[in-house]
Amino acid sequence: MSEKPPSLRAHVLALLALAFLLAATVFVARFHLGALNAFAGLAIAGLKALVVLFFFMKLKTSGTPVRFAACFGFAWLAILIALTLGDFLTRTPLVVH
Amino acid sequence: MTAESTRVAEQFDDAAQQREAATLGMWAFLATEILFFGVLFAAYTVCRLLWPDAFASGSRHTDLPLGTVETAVLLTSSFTVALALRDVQLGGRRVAAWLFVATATLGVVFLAIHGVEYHADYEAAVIPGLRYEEVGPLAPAKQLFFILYYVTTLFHGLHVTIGVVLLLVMAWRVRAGAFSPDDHSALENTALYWHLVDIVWIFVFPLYYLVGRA
Amino acid sequence: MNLAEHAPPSYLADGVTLRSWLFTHDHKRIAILYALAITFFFFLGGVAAALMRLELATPAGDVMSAETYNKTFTFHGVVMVWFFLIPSIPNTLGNFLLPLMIGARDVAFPRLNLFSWYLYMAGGLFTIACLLLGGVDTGWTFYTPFSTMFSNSHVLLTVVGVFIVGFSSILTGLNFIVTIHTMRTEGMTWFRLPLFVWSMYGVSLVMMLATPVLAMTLALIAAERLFGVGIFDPALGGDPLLFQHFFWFYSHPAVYIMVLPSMGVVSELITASVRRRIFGYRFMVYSIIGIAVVGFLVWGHHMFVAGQSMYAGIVFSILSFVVAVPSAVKVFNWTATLYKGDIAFGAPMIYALGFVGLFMLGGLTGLFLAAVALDVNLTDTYFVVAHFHYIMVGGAVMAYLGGIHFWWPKITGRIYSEAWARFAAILMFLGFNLTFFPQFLAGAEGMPRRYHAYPAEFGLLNVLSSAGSVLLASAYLLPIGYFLWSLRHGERAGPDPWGAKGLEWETDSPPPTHNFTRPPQVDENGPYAYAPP
Amino acid sequence: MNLLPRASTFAGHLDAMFYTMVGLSAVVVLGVFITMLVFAVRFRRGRHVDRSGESHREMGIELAWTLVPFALFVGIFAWSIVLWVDMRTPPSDAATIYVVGKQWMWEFEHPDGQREIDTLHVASGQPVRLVMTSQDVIHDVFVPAFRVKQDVLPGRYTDLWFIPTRTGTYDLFCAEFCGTDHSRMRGTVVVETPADHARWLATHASASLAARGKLLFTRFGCAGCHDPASAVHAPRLDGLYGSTVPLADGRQVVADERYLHDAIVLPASEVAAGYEPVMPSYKDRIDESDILALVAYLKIRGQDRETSHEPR
Repeated sequence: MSEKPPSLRAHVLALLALAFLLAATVFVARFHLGALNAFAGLAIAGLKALVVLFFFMKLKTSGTPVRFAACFGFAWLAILIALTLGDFLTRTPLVVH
Repeated sequence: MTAESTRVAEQFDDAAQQREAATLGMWAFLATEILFFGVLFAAYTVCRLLWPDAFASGSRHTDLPLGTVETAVLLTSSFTVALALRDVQLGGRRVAAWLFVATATLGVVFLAIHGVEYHADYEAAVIPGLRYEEVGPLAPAKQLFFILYYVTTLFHGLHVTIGVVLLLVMAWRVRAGAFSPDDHSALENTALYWHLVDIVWIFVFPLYYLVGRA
Repeated sequence: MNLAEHAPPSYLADGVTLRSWLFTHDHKRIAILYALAITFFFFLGGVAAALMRLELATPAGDVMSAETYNKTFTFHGVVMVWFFLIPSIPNTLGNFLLPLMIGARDVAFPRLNLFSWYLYMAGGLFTIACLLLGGVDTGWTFYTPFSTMFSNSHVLLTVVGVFIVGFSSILTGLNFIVTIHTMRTEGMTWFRLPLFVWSMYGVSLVMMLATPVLAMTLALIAAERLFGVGIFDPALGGDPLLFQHFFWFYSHPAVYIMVLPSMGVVSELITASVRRRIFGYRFMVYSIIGIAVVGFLVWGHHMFVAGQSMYAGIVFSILSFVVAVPSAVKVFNWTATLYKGDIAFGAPMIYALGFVGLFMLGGLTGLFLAAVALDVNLTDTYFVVAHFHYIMVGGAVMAYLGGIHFWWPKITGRIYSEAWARFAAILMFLGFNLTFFPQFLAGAEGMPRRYHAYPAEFGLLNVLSSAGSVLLASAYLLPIGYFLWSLRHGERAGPDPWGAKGLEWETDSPPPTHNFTRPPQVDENGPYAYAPP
Repeated sequence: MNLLPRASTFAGHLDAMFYTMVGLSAVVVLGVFITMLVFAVRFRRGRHVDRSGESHREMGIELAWTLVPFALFVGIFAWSIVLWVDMRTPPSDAATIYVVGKQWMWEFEHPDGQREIDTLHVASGQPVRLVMTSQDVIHDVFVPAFRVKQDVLPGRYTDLWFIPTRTGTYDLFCAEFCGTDHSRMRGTVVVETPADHARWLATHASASLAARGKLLFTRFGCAGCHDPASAVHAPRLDGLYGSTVPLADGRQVVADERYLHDAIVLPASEVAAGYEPVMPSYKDRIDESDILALVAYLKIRGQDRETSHEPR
């Protein structure tokens, strides 16, 4: 194997970080923050996903094609959601005179 | 690393090329998986914007303590499978096999807890198409929440089930000595798949369990 | 026979049993399997088209009932889109040529490749089963709530068939991407790849990133029909436009799945017939990638009058114009490639030039539909029907057939009858224009599509169109004859009958099972190193 | 489009743009075609011509034929957007005609209650706005002579508008595939002079839309609960239209057409604060055109216009 196995320490730290983020997201959800609730939930989920991607899935040490492949799924999902919302959010209610 | 220590399929020049292809292939497959689930997340986004209160109300039907435990279970299982892979890379076999079994067990625990949730949902009659007895102002729009909830969690559960089977097969093969530190693409790919299943759940959790909890 | 004992047998001679075909891992044999199945579906879809043109020859709905007509055009659409056009070039020519062109022994995952073919066949069986049980009448677009709540036909079966064939598409794309990334031979850098390989790369990206969205959307349709629940159903607070967004997120890029490979094929055909380096190689590459990526941002132009917001219409309109730029660049580059060339007009070149002309017309009329105000009047009319047939039949099918002619000696080791091939190509071009050009006029005058019976004022144009379809159909039947003839009586081809460049011409015709007897050499001159005469 | 009359104010503008683009396309097609032909003849195999030399100006040429088409496209885009925004912005003085599409027919309701099936009478020179909904699947109103088209969706209102300019009879097509008899879902639009149209309206005057709504209000038994004298605790409807309604779930909504429509069809979805969700759904008991009439009635209920003759 050309690549070095990751250290045990890194894995344990990653798990601790995930546990902390899980506690944080449940904690934050208990406060009335309006739209910030959804934002916080997604932001923390994003952080968790990044921890899994970079440490468990070893994106940290992967080559360029693999990193690209990892981004593509998320990027295309972003396109789908963004342009679909572009329609739904700009619909104007019908006014009858 | 010697070429003899790995089996190279005839279309490849060497083991490095074979490994590179396997890893890239898996990541490409994961990208398509993200888009499979992505449709459900996109539908969720639109419907939640159209019916914010119904979604908050629907979300309060889910079981937050159980959901939190499920998340913890899956996160831990990602950890154990990563450890298993590390052990194989260090030349281990027995511990690695047990770690794969442990990961699969966590997967089964996840499915079992989810089964408990589904049962409670059935008792509460909030399963559209099967037993749905919600009334009140938000009932029709809440149905959208539940449909998306079930399609997403069932599709995710299907992935967990496939993962558990894969993990058990891998545990067995590790024990039989089928892999070496130089040659374990199949294990790596199984682990990658399992991590992705985890990532999907990481997003499911705040979107379906944590709305309207304040 | 002495020689044959030393040289490895060709892939065709390497096993003759049915088993050796059905369990083969050889990309070339899998390509043949696809070619046979695809040809079958092409003629099946063609029969449906012929029935439609027969019905439309007169304004009254007198040949078949409205319901039968609806099922016929749905079947035509489903079969032609998913079982012919999308797999046509990638799964036959792509499978055959991709490893050869990059100097590999096979694709990265040969077993997965064979599995894709079985998935394709399974999807096809569902679709045929649906036809035998009575068909489906939703149109290939499956618009909700008609497809979920109102149609009484076999929507579920068709949806399952398309879902399965989608996986075939995804896995093929995955296989190609990994193959191009990891299996290139020594010295084959990215900018020495033939444009056909680049087009396969672009198309694979689209297949992988778009098809999952279709599959999941169809699964939701199935859930709506099975359980009577639904997020696309307005009666439940859902939105039918949500379905249309998801559907076109796949189905617009699907157009590029059909046309990108054609562009790749035509680039090879033209350079080989002109014996000249392609003009603006890098721009050709950038335009392939540009089309593949920007093609994902334009789907809303199918929904300008569907109830989408006015602003979404504006955004999708400008993006649709943007995606037309790389297509224009390609047409200009092909034209410029002819300059100072050594141009031979064999059948492949006639197909290629036919492609450029028809694709240009299809593309230019696409601009009419991208201009949102004009689209209001033109959409959902025969103008749209003509437009996409110019792209898909005039474009993709011409390129596919051109490619089959060009690589026929490589695939079979035989030369076909040049005179017959030229005749068929020209007949096809004429028949095509006679069939579809009148439809532009009918559409501009307001004839709606998917009409079983229509007002008498459109009668003349439809008669012309139906007459053209007879020519077109006979032109499609001709190649079957002379290709089959060539298998037995055709002259044997050497490794490079056209004097073309590219690694696939360095090995025998037909190539041995693992493609090359000695590793192919790539030099720094790139893929189209034609020496000046 | 010589067969197709230009019978609305949009038609001229759109045709100008259409033919401009036909012209531009012809220039491009001929340009490429002639260039190809010249090259094909000059450089055909076997002919002795100078074929030596590579172009060294590739970059400049490529950029030119990337940027010039792009600039042209932006121009066409801008032109079409101006027209598009106009087509999507109905003037406030347009007469509103309600349209209901159902498998496989069109229903039209004029402001004063005249109802028509598959035929629509409008006056030339007067802006008309169609407010449309569907009772089942997606349909589409398409009048080629006016160059207008808009999908008609279930569960939602969409609209389009036009000013007819030429009297005559024109085709109306359903342009979105809607099932078996899609191709028979056709109608006609009759454009009359304003005087003729007024006469037509007068001879076809039935009860006004609101008056019909009032009848339906009684026939469906709405008054049983919503009458102030009723024993059932139900919201008062006088002057409801346009007011802000606090809902049971804490939100506030404006009682617009959508709200009234949904309150009849899906009464449980937005219950007014302080009331029990006891109203049954009328979803399967009432069709869209009757809902339109009821909504029209609710809009004026409690206003002077309903009962007295006093000037407003």
